[in-house]
Amino acid sequence: MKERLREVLERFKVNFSAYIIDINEFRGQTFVILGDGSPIRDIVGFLKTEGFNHLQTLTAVDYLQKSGVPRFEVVYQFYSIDQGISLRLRLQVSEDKPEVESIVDLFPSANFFEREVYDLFGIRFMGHPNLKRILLPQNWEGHPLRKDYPLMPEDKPRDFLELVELKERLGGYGIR
Amino acid sequence: MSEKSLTTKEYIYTTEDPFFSPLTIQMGPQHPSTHGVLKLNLVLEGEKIIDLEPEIGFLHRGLEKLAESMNYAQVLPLTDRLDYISAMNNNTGYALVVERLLGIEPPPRGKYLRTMVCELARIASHLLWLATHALDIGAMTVFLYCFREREKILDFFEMICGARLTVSYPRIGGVRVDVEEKVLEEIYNFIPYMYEKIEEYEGLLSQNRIWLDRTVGVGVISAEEAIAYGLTGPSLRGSGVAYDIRKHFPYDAYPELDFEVPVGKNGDTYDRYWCRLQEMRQSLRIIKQCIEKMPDGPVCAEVSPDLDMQVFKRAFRAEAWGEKTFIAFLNEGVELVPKGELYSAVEGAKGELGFYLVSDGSGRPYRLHIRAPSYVHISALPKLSRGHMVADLVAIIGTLDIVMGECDR
Amino acid sequence: MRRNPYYLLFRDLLGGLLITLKTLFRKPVTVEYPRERVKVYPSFRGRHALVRDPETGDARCVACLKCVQVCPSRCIDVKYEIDEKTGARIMTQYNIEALRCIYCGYCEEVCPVGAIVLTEYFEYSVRTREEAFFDKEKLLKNWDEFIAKYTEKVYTNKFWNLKGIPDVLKPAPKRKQLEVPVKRG
Amino acid sequence: MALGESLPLHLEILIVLIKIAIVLGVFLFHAAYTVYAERKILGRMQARLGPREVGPYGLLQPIADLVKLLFKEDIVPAEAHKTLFKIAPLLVLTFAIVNLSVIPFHPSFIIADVNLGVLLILAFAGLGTYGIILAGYSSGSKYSLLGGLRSASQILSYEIPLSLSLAGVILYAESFHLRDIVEVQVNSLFGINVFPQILGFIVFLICAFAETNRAPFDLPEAESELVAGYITEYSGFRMGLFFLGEYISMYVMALLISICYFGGWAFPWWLANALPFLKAIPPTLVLALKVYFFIFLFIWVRATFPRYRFDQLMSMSWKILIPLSLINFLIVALIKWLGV
Repeated sequence: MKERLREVLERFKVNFSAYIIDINEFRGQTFVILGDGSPIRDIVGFLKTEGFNHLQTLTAVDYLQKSGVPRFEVVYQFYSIDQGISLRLRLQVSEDKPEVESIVDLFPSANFFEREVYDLFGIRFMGHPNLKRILLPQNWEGHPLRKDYPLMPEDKPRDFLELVELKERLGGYGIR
Repeated sequence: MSEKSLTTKEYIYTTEDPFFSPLTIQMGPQHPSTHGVLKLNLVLEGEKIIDLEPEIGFLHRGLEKLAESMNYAQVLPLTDRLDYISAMNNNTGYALVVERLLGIEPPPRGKYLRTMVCELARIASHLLWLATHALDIGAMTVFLYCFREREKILDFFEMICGARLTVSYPRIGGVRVDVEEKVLEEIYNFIPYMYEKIEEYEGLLSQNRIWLDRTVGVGVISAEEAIAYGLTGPSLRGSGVAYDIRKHFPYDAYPELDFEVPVGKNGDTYDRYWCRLQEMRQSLRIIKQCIEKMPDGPVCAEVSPDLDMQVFKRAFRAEAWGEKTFIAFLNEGVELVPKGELYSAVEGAKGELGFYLVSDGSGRPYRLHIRAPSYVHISALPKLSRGHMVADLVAIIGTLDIVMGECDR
Repeated sequence: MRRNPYYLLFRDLLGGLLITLKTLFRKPVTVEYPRERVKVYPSFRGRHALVRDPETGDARCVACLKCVQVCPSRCIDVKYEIDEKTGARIMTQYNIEALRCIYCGYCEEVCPVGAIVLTEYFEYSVRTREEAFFDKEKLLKNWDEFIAKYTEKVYTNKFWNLKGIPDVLKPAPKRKQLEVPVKRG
Repeated sequence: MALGESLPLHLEILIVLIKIAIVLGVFLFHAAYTVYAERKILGRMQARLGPREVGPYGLLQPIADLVKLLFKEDIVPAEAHKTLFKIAPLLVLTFAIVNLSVIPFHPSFIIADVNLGVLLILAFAGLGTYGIILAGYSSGSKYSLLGGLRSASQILSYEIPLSLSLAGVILYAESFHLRDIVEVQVNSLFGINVFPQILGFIVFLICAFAETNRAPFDLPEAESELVAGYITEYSGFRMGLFFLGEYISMYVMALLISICYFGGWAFPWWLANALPFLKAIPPTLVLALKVYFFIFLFIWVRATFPRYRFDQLMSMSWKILIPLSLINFLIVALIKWLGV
């Protein structure tokens, strides 16, 4: 299993050496960090031909304020059901141009994942057939999973005691 | 048919018939058989589905964002609310990802208990699936029979941890409290009873010609396509792919237990039904082995983090963004817990339930992404149901076994 | 299936009919709720209560604020004063918004002295939101109401005495058996 | 009929009115309590209790239901075609009730003693569909519309095997009158029609389920697919009328099965000869017991089976039931030709 993964990574390095920033391991999980602007569609296509047939998940992380790296990272977790090896791609995406190539045509299961990332992070997936908000209403403003999204709403949330007070005050005017 | 789901207005149907116009129906979010608040925009020709577009998010509670402001132990009750039908699996999945991050190994008794309750939850979930699936197809008696048995399992949960649905029983590094021998004995006695009841459901459905007519050849998906569309769990195994996290990424006590992964052939609704029923039997087998092999000892690792574990407050940068805006950003340099990121999955009742966790060392998840099987399964719904009838759509929604709490998170 | 000769004999359908007919003569499993009660198992996580100490007659809370800290839904609010003589904390307010509570039981698990508890009392529907807002007096009253129907001599809770959990993980007072004698009168 | 000939017209009308009142009263009562029985039996078959709260054993439940239905708000959707929307439930109920007029409940108790009884029932059953189609069309809801369409095609397909299977019975009795059908069959070689015409009986039974929109053919109101089909938009008493219509047509079908295939109020000659005391049982009671059994069967089947799909139902009708009923007709013709 390990050998097979090493083989794939060797070939990976040969083909896409220009884009690879780091290949590392944490708790036995191998990941590849790819630089901003990598041809992710080609890379995923390559992985697919290598037998990674199951896209376990696709998501993004916002590394706001982390020094020296682009702000976003789109994460692809692949698994090969036949060979039993998994590989994670971490594609860096800059804040100025949050655009990534879509992989829906290679992995149809990425459809909703990409929409979710678009919805919650504002990263656009170029070539996605139906890129619109999925979990939030279409008219929502902002992208909540970004770290600079306001944690407090414009109106201060009222806790219960304040609500009771308000109700009593309004009750004095005959408003229920 | 292109991958793009067409909305009503964009829809142009090319047909010879000049009088033809498609019928559009918005099915849900309060339709009796959309299993929660799923909404489907259907484009029909008569009763035949030409296209459909799922609309989700009605139950979105921002769990992933919420988790970022809690410590690792506090997030666990949130995961109850994912797939609330089998909350044990979610809790275990979350506990596992944190354990793997922190490098904790639960003691054997904790592992076995967790495996046992997970399998009980799987049976409970499959019972609810069978109940609603059968009700969708019109067999209303199975619905109540399944609830009869599910009630017993929920009773066990109540005995074990004091709650029936949102259990929060596993904890990081084991389980929260030990189970009395008396309760284990009761669960052990429940196993033959449950075998008998599964026979009863099969007697009502498996051979029934109406059930066969309604399920065989409906919602067929080949093995390759099923993998490509991200189906996991019994929905994938119905297509003949023996992909089971319990075998591929063994966790807890599963490597020490003997069980099979039932696999279907045709990838239709009937095979998925058959797989789930067999899986219930396998689950019973696992529970039996768990109770028989249950070791003694503590149920929780000594290095398990406390519920009120220490956390570092994240820095706030208020001035630049106005008074009301808080920014939580990465803590560089502090390390209460290991830094890193990992993906770990468990075999939830619905499929692969994955947690992608990024730790910045502060004691709170920097990012917690939940790979919910229902979410992916719904994205495969248009593919599965095009060309079928409305009645089949109901069967297909049932066979995918979706829970909106998990899908919308 | 269709080639099976039994297909013409409707054996599949008759088998199904037989199962439902058998059930017709079995005992139904319904529990007629207001008249019959389901058994509530010990340590069920139900209505909140502050344990009234049988000696002092007051709550046992020492205002350590651990419950406030762990509550995932942040529904607990505790206010305290410092006793000028001894320097000890004295709890003055203890508020729980029961409508926000998710009944995870973390508060009773983390409480070092067993002051807060989720009782086995589950029937407490209310008509107004105010009634579901439990302050200290109400929480103590909840305890009295619960204990009035409690039949055992001492009350103890699974989450006070965590069986099978290593002692390292427990706060010091909880390492020995924690229980409250039930006083009737 | 012996009654009418010697009586003046107004008396005759009075007698007919009294008969109608009796039949209506009995059947409305039965329909109400069939709902109760259905809920109770379904409940027990599903390991639960069924209604229990109103009255002893929940016996007053139908009355409570009636009161509830009467006092509920009568909603007419803004999108609905108002007139048709209001007429539709009446149509369903009327054409269900009219069927009862030609059914003999006793050798000498029949409201309208017409010779073409069976034909009339078939005609009215077809007309009753209009109520459902109109309800689906006029509700202004797409679910209702689909329900109405399903009903239309369903009834269309099932009228034919229903009539064809009845044709065998009619041919055997050489009469369209239900009384003649009973009298001929109990004195025939087999005693009851179900033995020579087992195929016809099965076809008729299946069609009866389909005609009355009962499970497993309750597609027009399939609640998991079409919410409630054509009754989605109805509330209060209008919805109650639909249910009343459904239950009365269930009774009509049960009556037809018992009369056409099981000898109605009489026992087959071999049974009556073997057990002479059976003759002492009042004929109406005998008929009632047979009818109750079939009503129980309706409920029993509903508790057990899943629902067919719309197109499967149609193909079953055209590909299986119609050929079977034709074969049945041929068998009857053969028997007739042989003269047994």
